[in-house]
Amino acid sequence: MNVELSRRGFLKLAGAGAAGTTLGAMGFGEAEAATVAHVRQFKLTATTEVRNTCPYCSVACGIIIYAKGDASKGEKADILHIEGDVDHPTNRGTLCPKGAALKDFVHSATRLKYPMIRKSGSDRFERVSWDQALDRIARLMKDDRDANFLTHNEAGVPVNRWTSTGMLAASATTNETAWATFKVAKTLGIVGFDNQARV
Amino acid sequence: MASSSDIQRGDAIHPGDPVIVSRYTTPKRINHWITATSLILLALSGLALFHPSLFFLTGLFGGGQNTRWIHPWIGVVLFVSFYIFFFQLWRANIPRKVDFVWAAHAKDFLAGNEDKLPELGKYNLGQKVVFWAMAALIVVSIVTGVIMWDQYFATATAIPTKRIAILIHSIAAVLMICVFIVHVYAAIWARGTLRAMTRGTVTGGWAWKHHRKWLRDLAGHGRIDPAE
Amino acid sequence: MSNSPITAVSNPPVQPVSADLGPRDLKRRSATLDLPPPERQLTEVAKLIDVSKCIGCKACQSACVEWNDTDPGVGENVGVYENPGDLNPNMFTLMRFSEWVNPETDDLEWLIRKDGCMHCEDPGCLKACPSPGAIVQYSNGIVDFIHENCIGCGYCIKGCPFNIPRLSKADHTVYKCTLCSDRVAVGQGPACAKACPTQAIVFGSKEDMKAHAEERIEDLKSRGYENAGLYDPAGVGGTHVMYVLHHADKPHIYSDLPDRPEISPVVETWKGAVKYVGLAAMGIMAAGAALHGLIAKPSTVKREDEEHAEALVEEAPKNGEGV
Amino acid sequence: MTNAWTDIKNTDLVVVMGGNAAEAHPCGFKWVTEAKAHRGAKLIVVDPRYTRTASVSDLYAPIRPGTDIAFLSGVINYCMANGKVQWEYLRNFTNASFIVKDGFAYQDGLFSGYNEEKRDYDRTSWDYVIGEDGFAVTDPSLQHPRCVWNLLKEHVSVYTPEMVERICGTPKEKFLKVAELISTCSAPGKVMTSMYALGWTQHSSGSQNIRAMAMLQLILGNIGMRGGGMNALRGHSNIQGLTDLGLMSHLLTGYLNMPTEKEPDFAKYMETRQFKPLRPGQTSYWQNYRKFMVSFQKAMWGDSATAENDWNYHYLPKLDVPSYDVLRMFELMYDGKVNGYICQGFNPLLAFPNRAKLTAALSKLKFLITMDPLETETARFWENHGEYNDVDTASIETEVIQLPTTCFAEEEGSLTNSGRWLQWHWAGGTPPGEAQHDTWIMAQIFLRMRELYRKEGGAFPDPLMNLSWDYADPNEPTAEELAREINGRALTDVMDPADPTKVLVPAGKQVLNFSQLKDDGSTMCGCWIYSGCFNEQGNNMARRDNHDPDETGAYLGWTFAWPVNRRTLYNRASADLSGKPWDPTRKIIEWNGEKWTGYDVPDISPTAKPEEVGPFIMNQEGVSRLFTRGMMRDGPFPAHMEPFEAPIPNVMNPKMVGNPVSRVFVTDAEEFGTSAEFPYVGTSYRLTEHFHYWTKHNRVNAALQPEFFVEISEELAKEKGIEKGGWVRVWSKRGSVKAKAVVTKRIRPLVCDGKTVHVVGIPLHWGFTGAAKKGFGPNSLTPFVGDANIETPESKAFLVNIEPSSGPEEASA
Repeated sequence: MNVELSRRGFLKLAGAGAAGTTLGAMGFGEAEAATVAHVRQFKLTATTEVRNTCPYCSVACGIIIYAKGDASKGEKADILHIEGDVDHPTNRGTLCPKGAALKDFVHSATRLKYPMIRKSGSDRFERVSWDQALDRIARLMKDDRDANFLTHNEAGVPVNRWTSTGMLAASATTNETAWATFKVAKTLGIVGFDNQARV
Repeated sequence: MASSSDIQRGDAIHPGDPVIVSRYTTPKRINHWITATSLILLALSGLALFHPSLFFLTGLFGGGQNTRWIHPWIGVVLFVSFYIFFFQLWRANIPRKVDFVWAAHAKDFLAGNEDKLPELGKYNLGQKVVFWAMAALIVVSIVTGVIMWDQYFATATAIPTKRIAILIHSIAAVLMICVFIVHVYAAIWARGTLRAMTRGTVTGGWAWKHHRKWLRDLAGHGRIDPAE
Repeated sequence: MSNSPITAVSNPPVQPVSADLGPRDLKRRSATLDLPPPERQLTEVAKLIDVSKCIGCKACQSACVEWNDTDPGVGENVGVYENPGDLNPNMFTLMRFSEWVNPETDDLEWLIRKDGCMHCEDPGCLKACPSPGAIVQYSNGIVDFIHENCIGCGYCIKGCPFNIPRLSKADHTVYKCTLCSDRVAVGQGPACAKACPTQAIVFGSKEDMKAHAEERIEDLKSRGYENAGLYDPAGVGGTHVMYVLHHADKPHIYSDLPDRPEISPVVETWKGAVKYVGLAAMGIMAAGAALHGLIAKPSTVKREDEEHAEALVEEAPKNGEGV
Repeated sequence: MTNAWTDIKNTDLVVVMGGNAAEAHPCGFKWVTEAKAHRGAKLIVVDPRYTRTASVSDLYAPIRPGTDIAFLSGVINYCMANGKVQWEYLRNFTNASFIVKDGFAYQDGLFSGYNEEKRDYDRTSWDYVIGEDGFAVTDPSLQHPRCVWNLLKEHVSVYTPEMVERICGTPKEKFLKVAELISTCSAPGKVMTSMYALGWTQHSSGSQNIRAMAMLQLILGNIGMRGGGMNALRGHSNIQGLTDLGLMSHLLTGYLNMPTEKEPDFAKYMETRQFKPLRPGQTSYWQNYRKFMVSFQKAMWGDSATAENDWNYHYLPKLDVPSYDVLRMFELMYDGKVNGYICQGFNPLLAFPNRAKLTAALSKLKFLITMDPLETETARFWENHGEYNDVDTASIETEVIQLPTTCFAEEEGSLTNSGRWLQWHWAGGTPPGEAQHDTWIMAQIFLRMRELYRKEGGAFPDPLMNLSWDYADPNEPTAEELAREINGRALTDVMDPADPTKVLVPAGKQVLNFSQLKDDGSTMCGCWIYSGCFNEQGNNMARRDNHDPDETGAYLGWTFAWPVNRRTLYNRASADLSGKPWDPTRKIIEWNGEKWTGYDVPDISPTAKPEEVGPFIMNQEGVSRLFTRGMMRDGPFPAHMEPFEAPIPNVMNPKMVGNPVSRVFVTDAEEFGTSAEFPYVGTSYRLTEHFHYWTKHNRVNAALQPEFFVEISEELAKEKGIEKGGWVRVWSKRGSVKAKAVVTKRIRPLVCDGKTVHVVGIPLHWGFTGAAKKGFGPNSLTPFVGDANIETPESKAFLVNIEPSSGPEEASA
């Protein structure tokens, strides 16, 4: 519109009367159709909000996961964005450089997707099914436990220790997972059992 | 003899009625028109980015992005073609005393009484000024143009340098366009001139009227084709 | 926190909301001669960066990348904490670190400044831009690039007094901080301010931000920084991104923050005088020529000129003779 | 943390020492900036490096790594010498007045009872004088020469500002500024908070570092106060939870501990744990130990645990050593005594000291099982990555099984933060590929092993066979089911002690909290301190009421805090002997004549009379301990000990190397370097752009801090001809790394005992997997020795050498 005006201005100025008619033919439509000012489409529209906690440090900032699809309804939920939860008393919506980039932790290229086994001496991991992996684990663990489980010490005191297999538990798992893990590990008699608190 | 520097390869007289004088060989002419075309395209694309009221000109080049990338490349073409041309013509364009005498009587020239003026070689002062002005402005433009050519040379110079470059570039461009207008107008005003760059020849009468000394030199040096 | 301004008073909306920032709110529009005035005056906004509260954690950079879906890429360590090494088309904001020994106390001060677009009231980028509507300024003060209109000439880079815009080799358009115009348009603050752990970055109306800055400056003075002050440079008509500096008397110690920023006089001349004088000169030239063509008769070659020429040729020695 | 993150806003002085809160816990650090902005609070940072925390501090003092005890003892000495003491608090709430046995002594850096061969103390002399009444003898006037107060005064008197400068390299005037500012918080109306982390724990004398500050805080009367306390800024999101739940070799849940061989039966086990009060009328809450223990056994083994079989006490493994901690396990592995290892969300190859030894140890395993959402260096320890992981793949026989797990965003449950808040979260995304929840995986391992034992029989299957696994879907217990177990429920009707005819909790109902637990088998509870998290009121961990009456920062309606939703531990100590708040503006609770009322759950029986019951109810004394009796292996008072690798000898006793009672394995003793060979002090740390070895997998964080580097002073760089951004090689007796050099003014040479000491800072975020550039970790260099009490490796102070070098070579694969 205002380009139209200013062109007339120009024509007066240059006095090249004839030009006017021909210019139209030269595809000026394009030059004039400047896109009107607009802001980026707000990307969280029509996403599902889920309240979660940052898994990194122990400040435990409140976060909100924005996903396409609702995991609570069993739908496939694709995480689109993660941002601090304004309602959280500790972080008040703020996040550190790690927390602010949580989405790319969830989607990182090196996320593991399938069970893998590296055979003795091999230089690669090979994909296996969960059943293969878990049966193998149960077998390896039982064999070692049966071979090395100590029921009584020299003094004949029942000690029920299994020292030849150890476990490190993850300090980023939930209390509930930790409790399940605790039950299994201590029941098996594993004493070499620690978590990051040791470091 | 100095004046012979006005005679260039291809200049020759062809007897007849009217006498025909070769002024520009075909290569020279092609060269001239490449230069002319690129200069026009540069003016249009440059002006488009020079003032908002002219931005519509980007339409000629298929939009702003295209105008932005194509302008500098045309500049390179102009630079090359003009300078080939330059090395062919520069001798004939060296100003001489007579040019200033001529310039002193510019009024008579414009009034059409050239008999009152000293006889001239292949070019008159006006043409020489156009020639040297273009030569200078094109160098300035290409240098400043490269400095502001961010697509390739963004990191080559500091921003303050680029700012000055743009300023100079735009001034140079304005001057170039003015010179261009003079050049074109003069060619139209002095009838019989255009054919020099179309057919490559002028009539003996034209040469006699505007560049008598050049004509005499050609004759004097026997630059005359054997008639019939 | 009661008396701290809080950038985010509520979590972002997920229900459809229309952007409350559009063409009708334009205060300035690049390469546009006759822009109608904005239909309404929005409250002027500002981002206040309190350098004395900043812990240089780069949460702002992280949040910026995530919100704007950019990919700054993995660089290398060149012996400093700045990463990426500089602003780039995928990194709109950057923490800059400088180790400064205070000559008065001989104590080391690690001055950390969040660099990025200042959203000048008088934007040099917009002034320099030749493409209509490629750079716009909304009546709330946000200076935004409309990439569809950007032609990639890089003039804005020369126009900017703070060396902020960066040209993308990928799509040949220029990028910089948008002040999260898309968030502001739905009533949210910028991603960096929302994330900032210590709320060294806060966002709100420019008025409130100035008031908050006063509180902060008072606190800093009470801690012995008698030159503490607000950076809202008048040279560019004030900015919509402001700093609280503990040493406001010497902004340059904060990784070369300009002491007295202004649009370069060179750019002003180029975009001012030259533009108009130039057009006039060319116009007059053309008009003059046309006029002369109309009134003065053209110079024509007459019959006698031809005869003179023939005569000359007759007398002249033939090829080869005249040596 | 004794207090909550949100409580820090109430402080007047923040001391960040042994930590770097702004970088490691930025959003928690927000509350420091709030205290500064709105209370005019001051921030002191004491650190070998001028950190990003220091960049916003009011006062920074440099210190040589590993000398914190000397510094803090110096501050204690300053406060005692200048009468900067909260006297009322000291007399009534600490054991300052307790009389100590005559045998106890300290000289030449050692306490009485040291046995050099055993590297241990005979701690019998480190105790109170017990009167005929069976209670500890005290002298409230603090005049008795053998009272704790006077012994402490004598003990710290050596730590003069000059001595502090000599040991720590902290310029005397800087130290005095710090001491002076800290001492102002002895006023009842002035409160200081201590924020620390691995900068204190990762030393062979780590526990004593923390003791020293805790003692200072008691002397200043800052424990239990709003804006005060000892605040351990824990690392991982649920490191607190896993410790609370006893996922450690020496623990059971809720700080009940593992039985040892010396405790063959339950009776013997209980003997040493049901502590009787040491002062009249005190609570000594551990008297309830039996209730918690029996309820725990019932949670583990349900009906099969009966009074007759000692609640299956014999199912529990009995320890023959203090603990099978990580270091011991890797030592055993290195000796070929370990065949299998399971790493659940853990990357030991980068996390523990002496990487060369770790690689050798892992190579001796028959099988290694890793469970992780991400690739880890540990899972690929056998893979050759040139200089980054130079191993002979073919010769490594270990079978590695790598299991993909879900991450936080794909699972539901609770995490316990530093402030002891148990916060519930929900799943927002679908797991990638075939990734599974850890709970599912653990269930599968258990069910498949139990099945094998059922079919084949084998070694002592009873605990497996009887493990209570009562879930709707045994293959995957839900978070809610497990949480309810942790909270505990009545197995049979629980009667009201006050009125035995009244049913307090009907059979099958969740208990309200641990006060309802019984030792007769009528209740079960997975973790007593968590009891109350999921009772009949529902899932209290999911509560989201963020109201905060009078803005105290308590947020009682937000999720659940252990114990019984208490937000500030020892909050009884925030009020004076009569029960009035020391500082009315900082009231947490107060005695209204018949009970305690206020903003928080009282850390004492609500009706316990103020003059009678002391605030520290977990202690037999009822008061806090300036003198810890025999509870710590390396002394009842903190005393300066050099790191095992130190640039100068211990000025107290030149012959003393490291912590005299730390456990040192023979092979590791040979691998300690000397300052002659390795003149510079190395220290490891985190950077704010990264979280351990996780975020290097994240393109964004990788962009923010892409490459491994070390930080050195301009002086050292000049001396060694090292250029900013150039490659350097840093090596210790145990290994070598290559890094880019960051040359900075933020690290300055220190002068200790007349010797110039240069510090080399080594961040820990790089490895050979992920999005960031390949790099090394400091653990290639760190010594394989731990704290004398808890075996946390000494990763914060060791000796290295440095030189300019070329970059590392990639794998020739």
